[in-house]
Amino acid sequence: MRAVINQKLIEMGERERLKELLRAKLIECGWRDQVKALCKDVIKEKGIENVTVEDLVTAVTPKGRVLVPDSVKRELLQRIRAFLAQHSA
Amino acid sequence: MRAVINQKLIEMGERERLKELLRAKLIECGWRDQVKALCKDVIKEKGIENVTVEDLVTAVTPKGRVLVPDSVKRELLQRIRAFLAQHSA
Amino acid sequence: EKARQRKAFITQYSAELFAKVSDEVLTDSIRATAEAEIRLALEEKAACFARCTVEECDSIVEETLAEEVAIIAQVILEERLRHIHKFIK
Repeated sequence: MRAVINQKLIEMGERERLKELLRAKLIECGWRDQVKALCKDVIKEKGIENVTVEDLVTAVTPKGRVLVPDSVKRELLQRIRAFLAQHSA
Repeated sequence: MRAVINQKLIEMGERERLKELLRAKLIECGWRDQVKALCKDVIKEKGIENVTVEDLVTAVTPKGRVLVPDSVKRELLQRIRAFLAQHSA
Repeated sequence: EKARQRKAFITQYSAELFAKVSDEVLTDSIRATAEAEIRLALEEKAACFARCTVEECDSIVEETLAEEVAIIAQVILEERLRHIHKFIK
């Protein structure tokens, strides 16, 4: 079922739209600014000469994950379910 | 005579007891689990969205009847005979 | 003669009664099992749908976060490096 859901979302362009929606929500809720601040902290702590993009991604991703508000995830999940319910015929 | 015995069967609760006995024996001998498995097979084969209760009943009933063990049938018949012998004098 | 008739009656009527009682119990049991199995299959399907949509949602979130964090890290790092170069010049 998971593969069918994935396929349907991709085929109808909904997966991309959901990612766009999520990006917008992440900006709106201040997530982006928080992640920027986390990146700056890491650079400050390690020194710019000792940090690569990869290092930053590795250091910041777990914290970034936690910072996504539950309400945003819930909204996304609701939209996925509504879309599938609408297109399940 | 038939009407009198029938009346006795109902009044004395024997008819209900006979049904209860059969139900209990069907569970005890694994018949119910076999019917469950048959239902699951049909649902799996056709897909839950394509099966109604009526479809299942129609598909499973002939097999279900065959699956009742002779020993269970014999026991029920013996009990009926004993009751009739006792009350048909 | 009377005893023979009585015996014949018991044999015939017990067979009829056996058929009736069996038929009622089997019909009811098969229908009840079919209804329960359909209900169970529908519940399982609903649970599977719920689980799969959550997994798909998590995967969309994870994918978007990875892309976003990578972009933010890249931008911040470049910004910082530009600052330093400007400062050195």
